[in-house]
Amino acid sequence: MEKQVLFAGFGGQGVLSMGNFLTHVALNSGKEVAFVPSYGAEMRGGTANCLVTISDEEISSPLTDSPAMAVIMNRPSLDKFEGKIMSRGTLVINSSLVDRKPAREDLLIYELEVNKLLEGLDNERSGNMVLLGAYIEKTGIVDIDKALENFSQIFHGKSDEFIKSNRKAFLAGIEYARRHW
Amino acid sequence: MEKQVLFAGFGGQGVLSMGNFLTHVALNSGKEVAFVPSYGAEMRGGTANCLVTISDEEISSPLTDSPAMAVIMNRPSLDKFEGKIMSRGTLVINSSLVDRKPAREDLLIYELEVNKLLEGLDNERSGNMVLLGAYIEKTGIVDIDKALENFSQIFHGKSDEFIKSNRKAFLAGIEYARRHW
Amino acid sequence: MKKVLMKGNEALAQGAIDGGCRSYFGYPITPSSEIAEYMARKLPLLGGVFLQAESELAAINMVYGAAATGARVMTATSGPGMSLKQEGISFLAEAELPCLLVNISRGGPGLGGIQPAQSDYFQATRGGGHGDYHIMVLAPNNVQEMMDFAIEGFALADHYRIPVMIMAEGTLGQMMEPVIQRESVPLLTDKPWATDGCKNRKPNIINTLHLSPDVLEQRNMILSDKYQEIKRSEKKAETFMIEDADYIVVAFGLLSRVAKKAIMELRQQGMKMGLIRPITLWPFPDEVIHQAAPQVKKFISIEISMGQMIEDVRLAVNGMAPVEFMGRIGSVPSPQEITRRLAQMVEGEIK
Amino acid sequence: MKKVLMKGNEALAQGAIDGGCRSYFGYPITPSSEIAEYMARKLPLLGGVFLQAESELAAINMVYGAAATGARVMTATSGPGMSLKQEGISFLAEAELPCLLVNISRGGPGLGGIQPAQSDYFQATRGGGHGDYHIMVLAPNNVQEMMDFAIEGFALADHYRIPVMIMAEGTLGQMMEPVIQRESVPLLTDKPWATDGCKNRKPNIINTLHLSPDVLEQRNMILSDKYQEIKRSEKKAETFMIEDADYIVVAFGLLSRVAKKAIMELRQQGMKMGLIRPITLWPFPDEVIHQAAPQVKKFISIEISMGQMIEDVRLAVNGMAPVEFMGRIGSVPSPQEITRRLAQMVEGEIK
Amino acid sequence: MAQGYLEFDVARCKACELCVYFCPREALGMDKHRLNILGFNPVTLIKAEMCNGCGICAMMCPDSVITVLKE
Amino acid sequence: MAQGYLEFDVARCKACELCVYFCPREALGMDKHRLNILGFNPVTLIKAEMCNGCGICAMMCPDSVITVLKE
Amino acid sequence: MKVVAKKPESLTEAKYHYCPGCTHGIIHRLIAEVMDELQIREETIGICPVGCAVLAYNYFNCDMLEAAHGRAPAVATGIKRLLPQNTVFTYQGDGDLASIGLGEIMHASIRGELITVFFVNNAIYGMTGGQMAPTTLLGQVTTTSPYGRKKEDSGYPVKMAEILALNQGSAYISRVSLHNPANVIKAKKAIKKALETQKNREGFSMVEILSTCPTNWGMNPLEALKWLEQEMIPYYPLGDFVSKKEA
Amino acid sequence: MKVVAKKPESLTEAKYHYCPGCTHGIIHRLIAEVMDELQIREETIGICPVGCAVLAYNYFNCDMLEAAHGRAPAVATGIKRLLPQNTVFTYQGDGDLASIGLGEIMHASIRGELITVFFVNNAIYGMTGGQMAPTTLLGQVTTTSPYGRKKEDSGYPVKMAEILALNQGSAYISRVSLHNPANVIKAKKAIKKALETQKNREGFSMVEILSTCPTNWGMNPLEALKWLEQEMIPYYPLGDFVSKKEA
Ligand SMILES: Cc1ncc(C[n+]2csc(CCOP(=O)(O)OP(=O)(O)O)c2C)c(N)n1
Ligand SMILES: Cc1ncc(C[n+]2csc(CCOP(=O)(O)OP(=O)(O)O)c2C)c(N)n1
Ligand code: SF4
Ligand code: SF4
Ligand code: SF4
Ligand code: SF4
Ligand code: SF4
Ligand code: SF4
Ligand SMILES: [Mg+2]
Ligand SMILES: [Mg+2]
Repeated sequence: MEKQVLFAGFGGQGVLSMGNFLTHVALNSGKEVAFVPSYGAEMRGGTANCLVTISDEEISSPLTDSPAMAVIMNRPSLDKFEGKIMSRGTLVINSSLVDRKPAREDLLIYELEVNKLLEGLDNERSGNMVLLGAYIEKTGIVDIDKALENFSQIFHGKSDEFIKSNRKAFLAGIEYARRHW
Repeated sequence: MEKQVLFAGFGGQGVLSMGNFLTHVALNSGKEVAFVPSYGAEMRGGTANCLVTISDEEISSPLTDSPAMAVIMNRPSLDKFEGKIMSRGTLVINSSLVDRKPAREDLLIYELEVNKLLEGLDNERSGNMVLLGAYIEKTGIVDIDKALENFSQIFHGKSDEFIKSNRKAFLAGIEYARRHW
Repeated sequence: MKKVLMKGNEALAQGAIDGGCRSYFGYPITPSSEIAEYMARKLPLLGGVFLQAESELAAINMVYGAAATGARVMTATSGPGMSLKQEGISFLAEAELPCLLVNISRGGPGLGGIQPAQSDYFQATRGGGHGDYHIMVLAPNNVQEMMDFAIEGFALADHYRIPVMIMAEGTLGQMMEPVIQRESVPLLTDKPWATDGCKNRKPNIINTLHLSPDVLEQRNMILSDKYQEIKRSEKKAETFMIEDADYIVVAFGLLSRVAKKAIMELRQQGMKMGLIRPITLWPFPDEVIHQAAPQVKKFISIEISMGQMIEDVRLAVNGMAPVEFMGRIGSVPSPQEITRRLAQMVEGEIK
Repeated sequence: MKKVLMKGNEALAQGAIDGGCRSYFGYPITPSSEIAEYMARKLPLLGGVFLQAESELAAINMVYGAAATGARVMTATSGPGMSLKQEGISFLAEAELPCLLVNISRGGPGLGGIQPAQSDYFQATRGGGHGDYHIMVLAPNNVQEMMDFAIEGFALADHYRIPVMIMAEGTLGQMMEPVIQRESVPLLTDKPWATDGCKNRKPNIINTLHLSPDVLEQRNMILSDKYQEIKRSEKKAETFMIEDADYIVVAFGLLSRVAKKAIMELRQQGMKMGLIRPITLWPFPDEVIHQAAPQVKKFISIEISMGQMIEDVRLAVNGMAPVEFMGRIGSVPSPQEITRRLAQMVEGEIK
Repeated sequence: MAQGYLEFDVARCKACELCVYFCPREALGMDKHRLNILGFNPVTLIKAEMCNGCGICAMMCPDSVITVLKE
Repeated sequence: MAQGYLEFDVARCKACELCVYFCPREALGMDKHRLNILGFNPVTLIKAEMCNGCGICAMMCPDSVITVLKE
Repeated sequence: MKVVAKKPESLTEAKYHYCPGCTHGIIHRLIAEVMDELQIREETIGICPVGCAVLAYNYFNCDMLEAAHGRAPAVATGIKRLLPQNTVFTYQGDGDLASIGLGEIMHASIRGELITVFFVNNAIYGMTGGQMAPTTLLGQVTTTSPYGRKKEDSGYPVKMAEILALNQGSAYISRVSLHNPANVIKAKKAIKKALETQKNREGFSMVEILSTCPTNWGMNPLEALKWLEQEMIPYYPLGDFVSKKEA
Repeated sequence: MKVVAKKPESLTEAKYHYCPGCTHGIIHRLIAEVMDELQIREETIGICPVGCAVLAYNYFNCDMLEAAHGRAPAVATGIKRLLPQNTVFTYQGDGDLASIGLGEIMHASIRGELITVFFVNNAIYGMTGGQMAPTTLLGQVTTTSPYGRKKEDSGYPVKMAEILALNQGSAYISRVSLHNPANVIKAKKAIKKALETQKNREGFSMVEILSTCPTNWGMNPLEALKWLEQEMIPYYPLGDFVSKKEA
């Protein structure tokens, strides 16, 4: 089985970290993985996205036009990518920054008002981990316990503080998914 | 008819001027001409040579491996080019600076001790014109009167002094050829 | 050894270190800069030399000097920077100085864009600099190969005394995949020609000037003989389902993987497609193409350019089959797009 | 008009002036320096601009600026200098700025020698710089053409908004032949895209950066369409006795004249030889070769290089006949040598 | 004291807060309740009456967001 | 006064005459009767007894023609 | 009502792509204001560098060119020689001007080229993500000086104003800063003077403008201005280094 | 008998290709004499320029490289960084160093690269047949300044010693001449000091040597030395411009 997930949002929202995290967890779960970020440090601002491929076999193409899943962090990204998601795919949305409903009717759609949920947390900037936790929990693309196990290894070198607050956000996302999705 | 003449000697001996002069005269005589100098200002010293082609028709190749005639101003040039002259061709030598006899037996050979002849003249540096005068006079490759006519046009821009002394050397060469060759 | 996730650029840099490289001279440019940044972090810890040169021009000439001492040395850049290095590369090739050059390619011409491209193919394989010379060009298609080819690149460079280039699309430099690190090679190789001080021997001279036409011709002959030898020994390609293929796609680099996916898809749809993936772009693996040609209905060269490698494919096919082109500029086409276009091209054939 | 004797380099410079060029930016290098020197003498008298740039790199970028103002501008150099201009040429091509580039070629690679060569053929025709682009390349074979092609070069450059290169062997720049001067063309052409101050119009922008892949692709398409149009309209070759030829020599530049002499000689010996002389090296006149191919026993590409144009000949012939190579490096081969070698090649065929 | 009037080209604001910091009269602040098209909480006048139209905010604004008028 | 002795590597001489000009004792001159392999009339000692071995000629010679010895 | 400040006409409507608080934006505005005041917009040709300001052709409302990295002074020379009556300026970063383009800027100044150069010194390569520049301070950490710039490896930071002041072709050379309103005013004056120097055909003119890169310095915009004031200015003293008119 | 003067061991037997009276030859000998005296021949790596001295690899009896035009300082940097214990010098003309290679020499000096540069300033391009150099004097006629160098077109001649002296990485910068025996002796001292500066790891060192080009100046060798003395020295003052040890 091969799955491809797109993460997209503003630069600075931690979109690449989401993909990066997922890729690491998948690798540690014995999968073949590829992580393809959009890049362009030469261009400040704008949007960022990345594509994660997770497979049981060797990955031929790490690229795609139509990922099976998309995790969308802002409105421009929804506009850009909604049409590309594979039919009957999954679409996860941070509805705090997306002020419209998706138009596609063939998709499994999950929405979460990330900013609202963040208000209860001490780390304003961990919205990405909230949505990631919810997404993984819901789709089971990787084992959620495996993900939790991997936290400190993946964030190796970051402060305990940082890891703790991100973990908290991640857990909040899981919690949300369990309750609402 | 197409004739090709090679002039060769030390850099500074005025070898290129000889070819240049001949080319101009031929052009003014209604011929097709091409003048190909060795070049290499990037390399000081060493030898210089040029190849003049004079023809009644369009010149296809201005280059050759075996010119019909060669005018040789020093020993290294004789060593280098003697073997290349077309069989039954003409070889003209400044024997002041060539301390051996040519080995080829199939050539028409004319020798002139240029430095000796120069002693009688006021311009030490006009040895090239001496040999050129003699060569043209002997071979009739261009009309010698045409050559004399052309003097001031070709040396346009040079001092009268310069032209006069070169003309004198040229005449001395003619004179020598008439007497000795 | 354990698999670790690495960015292509970083894997390449680590591969170079494993290949005995302890000196790096370069100038930053997207999407290659992580190679310099990785070297800036690692080399000082290994007692090596990292120097950010003032320009690509300076960098390639520093490489010239460092390579002349016998050291394993590299530089990395992208399109515009590689153009600035052309004079230097011509010098390196003539002086037969081994080194590793990396082009993490972006779109051109001019400033162009920073998205992946393959449009520096001509520059790499035909020698963008002046005079008759070649460098070896390797095109990895995954992050593991980014690492492995760096190691191999140095071995080839030293063996043939030739600059070796790794050319990879920008995406390949930026993406992450798991890699297994190889064992490091020994650091020192014996280079009696190196200019490292003439103690106990005659002075060595490294020079590219040959004012005498004869000597210049001799030098060119020597180079040419070397190039012939490399052509005989070092052509490398990967093939995929070409044995019974009616249509053969030729594609290199990351794009070859995308093409492979498309071919797998089309095979499932019943079309007999195959893939030839040149691994060495110079020397170009023409024989495998030539041999396949008589049985093939059509070759399709897929490139992220307006069509450059297609000339090499045509030269290899030499009229035995039609050779068509599919190209994109500005980004790597998706498997879906390739599948669609290939299907069209083949159907056009059938009806 | 009267014929006057001129050096090839000077004829070219005078041709440029007659073609409306009043600005020159360049850096000296043998065997091209007389072009700069001629311009240094003449342009100030004509109210034009002569500037010796600090380097070839600066020169090509000055050309970029001057061309952007709408002026007819040129630069001349030789091998190593042309390598240094590759980034700039890629920029000029993308920005579609017309200008005249001259390569009075010498031997390479590296510093090489200063004797005539044709080994910058790939660099000129494939684009030594990065990205997909082409420039037009004209190869004169006598001093008159040095002059005429300079005039024509500017017309083509302006018409297609493309850099045009004249490539000539060093000897052609250094030798003298009689020339007839043509009438000068009018100085001014209308260039609404020029950046010369936005009085009474919207600002103009000259730019080569296209960060969006789509825009970059569009730009490349526009360029590509232009290149196709040039290919349709501007291929130029001279043929000599090819109608009944069993063997066709392909040669350009001064060398083509030498080859012609050899062919005349061989014809006298009864061998049916002909000559195709590409006048435009890009676009390469492939059709005339392609059309001749079915009747021909063998093509022979003669070059002062290790074999570069031969690829274009092969591509044109596309397998319909064998294509062989005869090359020299370091100097122009003599007619005698070519005659001898051709006779050998043909005899090898016959027995 | 003169009274200043401000116009904001809100869509250009990147919330760098330099105007806020350099305003000698502490008249400016960020609008935490709005997001502009760039995704930022843009500048706003929090104490309009304090503004004397000195123009310093506009001078320090990197994004030419602010037009300052004065009677 | 010390006596100098000179050796000339005549084949290297290019007849630039700098040695002649700078020799404080006018000991040197050009040999108009000889041509060396480069085609020049090379340097020669015209007044051997005048040479005091000061070495100035060698110092000014661009072509390292002259070896100077002294007792 | 009087307009105290507004976006000048010599800027287009396009929104900058610069990061929040990046002083490139202030510099753009100052140049445009001076173009307005001198009424030279329609005769001016500007040249963008390769660097964060690469897209400046979208912002200045006059004829603009985009040059290859470091070569803006050569491009400007080509233009100015052909159009001696027009105003020509380049806008260059420290990587562009002081690293890869050092040869071109030196020679333009040596020739006394009648152009004006706006040199944005932010002690780093902004566009490519924070590599060391020739003007990076000793000890400063960047992605290519991860252990801090060391003078043993990379030498001392380059003082371009001081170097260019030495060339006899230079008629006006000044260094200014933007860390507070008073200095912004001074910066504008210098920009004006530089363009006037060109108009008066006095010689080459350059204004070095100390500028921030909050993103790659890892600071917020205000911290960045403070760092500029406290760390950069002591090493890069402000003031006029050459001013022919005064002399 | 004592040997007062002879061709040094650090020169090979090869005959120079230089024109009669060209002072390139004197400079070669002085460098070689110093190499002999410091006993560094076997550890020295020299880099030739493109210029008349392009063939210097045939003359110096140590490891030699031939670099691309103007890039000798970059090549030297590559060598020195890899072989920090060896002595590395470049030998460059004014076209090579001050025109095309100005960027590279400036950066080598800025970095304080531990190399020694011998800069042969003969105010012209010798090898290519007499074109204008950045150091060509005002009014001087060359093939590319046929009406004499004008400051309006080409600016003032470049004073490299003064410019390089400004860089903090420079430890020893001197200008010397060869127009008479006394100055030849001083030139040799400067050459020695420069190489010692490198040995002592003090920083970048350069000796600018005023030199003649009789051929392209159109003078005989002696006239050329006089012209050097009378025309060049007034504009290019002799002396040490930086000398760290003294400071
Ligand atoms: C020839 C070339 N080399 C390198 C680059 C990559 N590059 C783009 S901008 C830049 C440096 C930017 O720094 P600076 O000039 O200081 O401008 P800033 O972004 O800091 O304003 C570099 C190295 C390029 N585009 N072209
Ligand atoms: C890239 C490049 N540009 C130009 C040249 C041609 N060239 C050779 S030497 C030279 C200048 C020589 O002048 P200088 O450096 O002053 O040395 P000199 O001969 O006067 O000692 C030039 C322009 C070249 N070989 N390579
Ligand atoms: S104009 Fe002056 S007082 Fe008014 S908001 Fe701006 S800075 Fe404050
Ligand atoms: S300075 Fe400008 S961009 Fe920054 S917050 Fe104020 S208005 Fe917005
Ligand atoms: S050693 Fe002195 S005295 Fe003797 S010849 Fe030489 S310069 Fe004259
Ligand atoms: S200085 Fe040297 S080369 Fe010149 S004449 Fe004297 S010995 Fe001969
Ligand atoms: S990267 Fe730095 S210089 Fe570039 S726009 Fe952002 S803050 Fe400004
Ligand atoms: S051309 Fe000038 S610099 Fe070159 S060798 Fe001759 S005299 Fe010396
Ligand atoms: Mg910067
Ligand atoms: Mg010189």
